[in-house]
Amino acid sequence: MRKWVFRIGAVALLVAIAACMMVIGRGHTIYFDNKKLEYEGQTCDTYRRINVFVNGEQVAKLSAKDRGMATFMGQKLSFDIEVTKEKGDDPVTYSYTVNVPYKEDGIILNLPGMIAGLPEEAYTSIFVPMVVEEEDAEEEIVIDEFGMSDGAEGEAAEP
Amino acid sequence: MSEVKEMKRTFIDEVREKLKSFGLPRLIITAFLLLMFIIAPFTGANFWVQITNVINRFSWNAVLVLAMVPMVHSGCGLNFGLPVGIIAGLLGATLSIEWGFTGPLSFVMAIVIATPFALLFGLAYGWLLNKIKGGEMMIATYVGFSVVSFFCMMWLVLPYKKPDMAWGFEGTGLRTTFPIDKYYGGVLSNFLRIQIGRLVIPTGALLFFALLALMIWAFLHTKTGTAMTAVGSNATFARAAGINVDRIRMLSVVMSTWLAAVGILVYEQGFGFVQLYNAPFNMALPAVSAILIGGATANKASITNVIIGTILFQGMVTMTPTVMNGLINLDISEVLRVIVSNGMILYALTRKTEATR
Amino acid sequence: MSNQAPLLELKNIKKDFFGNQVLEDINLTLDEGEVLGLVGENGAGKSTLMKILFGMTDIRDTGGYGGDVLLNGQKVNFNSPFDALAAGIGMVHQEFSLIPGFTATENILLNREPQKKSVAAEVFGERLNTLDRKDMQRQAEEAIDKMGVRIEGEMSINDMPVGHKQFTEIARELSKAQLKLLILDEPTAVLTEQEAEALLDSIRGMSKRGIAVIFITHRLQEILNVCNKVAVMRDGVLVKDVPAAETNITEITRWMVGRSVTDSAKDRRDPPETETIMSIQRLWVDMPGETVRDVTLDVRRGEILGIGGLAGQGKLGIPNGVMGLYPAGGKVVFDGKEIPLNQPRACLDSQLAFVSEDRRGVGLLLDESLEWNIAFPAMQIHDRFLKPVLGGLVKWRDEKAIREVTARYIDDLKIKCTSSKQKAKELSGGNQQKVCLAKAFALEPKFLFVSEPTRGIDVGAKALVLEALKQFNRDSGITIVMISSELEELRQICDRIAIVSGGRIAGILPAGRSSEAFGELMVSSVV
Amino acid sequence: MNNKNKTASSKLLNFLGNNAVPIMFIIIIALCIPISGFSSLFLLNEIVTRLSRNAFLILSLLIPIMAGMGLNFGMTLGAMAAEIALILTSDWQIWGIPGIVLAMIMSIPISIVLGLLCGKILNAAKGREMITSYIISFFMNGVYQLVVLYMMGSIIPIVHTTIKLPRGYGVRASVDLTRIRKALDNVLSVNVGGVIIPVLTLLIIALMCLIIVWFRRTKLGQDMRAVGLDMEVARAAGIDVERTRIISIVISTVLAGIGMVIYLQNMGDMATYSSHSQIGMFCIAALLVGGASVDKASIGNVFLGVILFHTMFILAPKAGAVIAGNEVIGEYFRVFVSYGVITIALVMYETKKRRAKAGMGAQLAAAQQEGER
Repeated sequence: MRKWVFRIGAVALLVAIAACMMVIGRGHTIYFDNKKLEYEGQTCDTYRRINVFVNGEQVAKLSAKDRGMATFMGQKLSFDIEVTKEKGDDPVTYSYTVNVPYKEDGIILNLPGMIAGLPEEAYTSIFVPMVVEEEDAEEEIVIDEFGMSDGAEGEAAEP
Repeated sequence: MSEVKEMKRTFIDEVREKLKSFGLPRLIITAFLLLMFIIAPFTGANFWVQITNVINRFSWNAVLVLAMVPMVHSGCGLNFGLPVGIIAGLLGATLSIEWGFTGPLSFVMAIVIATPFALLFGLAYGWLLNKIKGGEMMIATYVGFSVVSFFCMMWLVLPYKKPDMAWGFEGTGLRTTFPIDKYYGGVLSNFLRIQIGRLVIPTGALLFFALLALMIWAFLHTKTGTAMTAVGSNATFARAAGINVDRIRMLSVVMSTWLAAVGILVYEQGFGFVQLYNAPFNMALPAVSAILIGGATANKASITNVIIGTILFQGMVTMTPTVMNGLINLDISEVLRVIVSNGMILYALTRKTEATR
Repeated sequence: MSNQAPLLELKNIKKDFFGNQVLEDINLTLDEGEVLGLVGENGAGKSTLMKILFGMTDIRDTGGYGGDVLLNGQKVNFNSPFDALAAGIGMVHQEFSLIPGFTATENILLNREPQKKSVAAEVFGERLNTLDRKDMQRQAEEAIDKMGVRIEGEMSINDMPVGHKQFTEIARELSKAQLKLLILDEPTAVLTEQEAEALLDSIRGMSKRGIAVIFITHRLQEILNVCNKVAVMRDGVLVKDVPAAETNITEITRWMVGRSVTDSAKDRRDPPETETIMSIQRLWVDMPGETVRDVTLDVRRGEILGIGGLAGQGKLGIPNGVMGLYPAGGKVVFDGKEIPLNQPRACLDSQLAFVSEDRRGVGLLLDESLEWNIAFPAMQIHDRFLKPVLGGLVKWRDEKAIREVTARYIDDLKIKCTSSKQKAKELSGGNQQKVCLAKAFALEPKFLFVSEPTRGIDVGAKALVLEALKQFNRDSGITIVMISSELEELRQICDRIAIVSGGRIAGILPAGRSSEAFGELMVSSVV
Repeated sequence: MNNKNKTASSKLLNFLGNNAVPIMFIIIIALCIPISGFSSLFLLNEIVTRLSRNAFLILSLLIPIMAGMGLNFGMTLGAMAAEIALILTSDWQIWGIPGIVLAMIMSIPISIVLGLLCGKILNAAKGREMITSYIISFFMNGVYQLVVLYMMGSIIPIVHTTIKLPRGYGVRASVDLTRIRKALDNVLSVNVGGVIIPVLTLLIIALMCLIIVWFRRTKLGQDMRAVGLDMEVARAAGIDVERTRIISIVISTVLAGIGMVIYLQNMGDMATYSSHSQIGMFCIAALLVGGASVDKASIGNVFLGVILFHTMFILAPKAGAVIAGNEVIGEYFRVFVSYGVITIALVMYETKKRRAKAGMGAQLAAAQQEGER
């Protein structure tokens, strides 16, 4: 009886760890756009240069119409941007925190829109990977009959 | 009254016994193959083409499966070391071509040249197996692998010159695969070939197999052949009857090795290519599972087992892709083959009666 | 109260194996601390009785037993040895039941190791508790002390002399707190004299502690030295149960071998006084469990020589050694020529034949037909049943000749089978034995070794086999050496009987001599 | 005096005989190092990497050897479990350490199921465990392909096209693991004079070694040793032999699964259909090179084996290139050596078994002769 309590406890612990890992380890990609955004008649123009920092580390350096990206784990990302409006201007620094839905792999943030203080739905969009029509060369899966191809054929067998 | 009952029971028992000895897996495979044949026409596959395919594959592989028989008979177990003989065959093939033989003569010469190698390898291999009685199968597997990988190096190093086989530029080393149309490709299959509509029968290759099978059958009926069966059945009995057990085992290994050497040549003439380097790795397990599917056990095998097993195994290999593809547009035949053939070997290994030996 | 009830009481114990009565109405009592010496020839039923007592599963599998076993006045019925162990019965078997790479301590406490709790055990179960090595050592020490013979607790079994292995097993039984009765099955067989002496001391010690001991041995002197009472078994019957102080070796021997039926052989002839056909000189044979140490023996042409003796004394080693089945040394001269040892073929070529005691292991091709079994040796040795094909290049099996010869032997020996194609494994023991004989007869030998021809076969087949041997000898003048542990059987058909004891010939007597004379030889130098 | 010398030299011979394989390897390596021309720093780095990559996997082989079941070729089953777990975690986009931990946890139930199956089959094939486990690995490879190539994407949801085949089901031949690449190795890693040491991974391996040492002292460990040395005696003593053997295989499979995750996070890339098929062979070869035999293996064998075997593995192609002017020869050579080592170890094990039997007889005979005089 006691043993079973411990056993179930151990399994529950493992499941809990696994669940926890699924939450904190979920990776996302964030794309930063320095692009013109029109929203309900409001136009947010591009900036000459935007530098994006995550944890003090520069992850993107965007000129006008550029797109940069950063990857991170978890559902929340805080980042700083350093904005230069026109050449010669002093850079202005903003800090933001965004929440990324668990099920999305990546989102796009329109930085000009963000700086302009537009509502969230205005500057975020879901990143949809372009469906690259793969050349018809269907990937050849070679199941060698008895799995005995060996090291000499390639790095696959490198232990 | 009770006697009648008894009789009845023994009859039912007998039927059950028969079914049991045939083995559930074998039953399933046979049923599966029959089903394939029935379904095949509905999937648009031509029946006669299918039959031709099966016969063809049979004619390529049967000799390799036959090579299992002598060693099983002498109690050396399933010959997982088949690649040892195959290497001897490949040496025969390459040397025959290198020395300029062509056409049917190159096939004969390949066998002639392969023979001393097969004897030599067989003797060494047999000597080793006699040292490690009881652990044959595992060691045979790895001896096979070692020999194949050793010859991977040799194919590169040996001074082959013939441009048909060797790499052109560097001038060293043989190619992994090369066609043998100019040499002995199809020599047996095309000999006395019969064509009726879409059914093609490679008579020569079948005759050649029949000849070898007859030789083995005849050998098993001689004094030495009888001794070999006895050694496999009960080595202690044979020893007590004055048989030199080690020598008989050695003989069986040499025979198996030679048959494997010839078997690979037959396979190549049908296939039309010589495959070197890693190819021999893949030859042992299909042959082993084929003979097991045919009803052999780890220490009993007959020519019938060889024929039935090869037909069932090769039938499965050739039929499933066409039928599966035609039926559900999904080709899982490759995977199926891996599962079935290895499953068959597992079944044989785990049967109690065989586990005792 | 249990004070009155004896520790162990056997009441009317009966046991048969498929109608073959091996134990009849055994009644025996044993008190606390009493030492019982149990003696009897092989096959007298000692081991069956002990198996019943120890709850061995093969007893239950063969139909159980009749009668009652009472422990402290309570009727018990053990389903397995584990039940018997729990009830306080310990047994030390003849074969060692020790883990080879373990130390004495580990073996003494095998599967009863004291443990320390560990956290992992809470999740994965008790088996992840760690062993308490200190406590193990202590308990093992205790058991060794109880035994009174010093053995090294930390010594690996592999490095031990045989005797110490035996003591390790005894210590294992003694380490069980509940032990009340210890069965020792021929424990001194592997011991040196000093070791055996030490063991007897330790038995006395156990007895003082109140542990009852059943002591099975062939060394009668030991029994007289250490036992309170002696029980003698013969042919499944307890013939005598007397205090040890009131008897002596000669008497015990007589009880052991004496037959109620007097002389069974009616047509006994005088031993033929012919010349020697085989002379065995200084033979040693390394056959496990049947070691032959130094045998010198002359066999006369045309006689039937019996070789008897207790199990493990080496009688089986003699034919197996001569025929080259086990490593042997010495010299064997047959018909004036020396036969090289360790070469079965050479013996067969000199027209010797051997019917092995190990029917299933050596004697038969179980998976082959009767035809093969009978014809095979003759085919291989004398090229019989073969047809030359292609001008003698190939020796083809002559199936017809084989079938004929098989049919003849099936008739001659009355082998019960469905056809000559039936597989040997499907026959009964007696018929298998007949096939083995047929195989030897088909060799047309000049000289035949027959080893334990009647072991494990029923009475009818037994008579038939013996008769066939006798006839074979009388009709064709073949010399036969028959090895058997059943003295009565030897006396029935042999001219002379040699008794092996301690790997040596203890003596050769005409078969007509009294059983007692043979019995004395049997136990003369038992190892 | 003379006698003493004799025993000393026979001892030396014995030592050489028992350690023939490691000694042979040391010689090969000693010859190859100067030929290859690799710097010692490079070599050291490579060895440390491979040690951290492989040691855990090889440790998984120890327990079945202890239980007398020989070399567990069925460890590939654990590797397959790990690969299935990693395919799923990659598809779910769980990155870094959490991804590794999750893959390890997910591999455990799969490994347990496969291990139970393997153990059950091996119990039906006592005395021929090795060839059976070897065939099981092929058999399960077929089942693995069935799952990964046909069921993933159709029955088991796979979302990302980077993993799924264009045809809509099945997994690509190679799965990119850059997101967990060296995630474990890089934690706490230190650079000692140019050699990068993945401290956390090595700590995990060390922990595993401690667990194995501890395990040997448990009741279960003792039972396994007993079962391994003599099954019948163990059974007679009341040990549940079958269960004990199954447990040993399950533990081995689970450890192999975890080891495979460690291995693949270091590689950063997974060959879906071939990563596992070779892993068993290389791990076993490495263990044997370290001086282990079919019935005896220690933790020391694991480390010595990894170092020797992988040093040879690094050196062989380069040495081949220098000696024979062809790098491929070196690659073939190392494959040949792997197979050869296993062959030699198996042969030595079998002959030792037979010699033990024959030796006993000879000894007895000699003693008898002595007695006769």
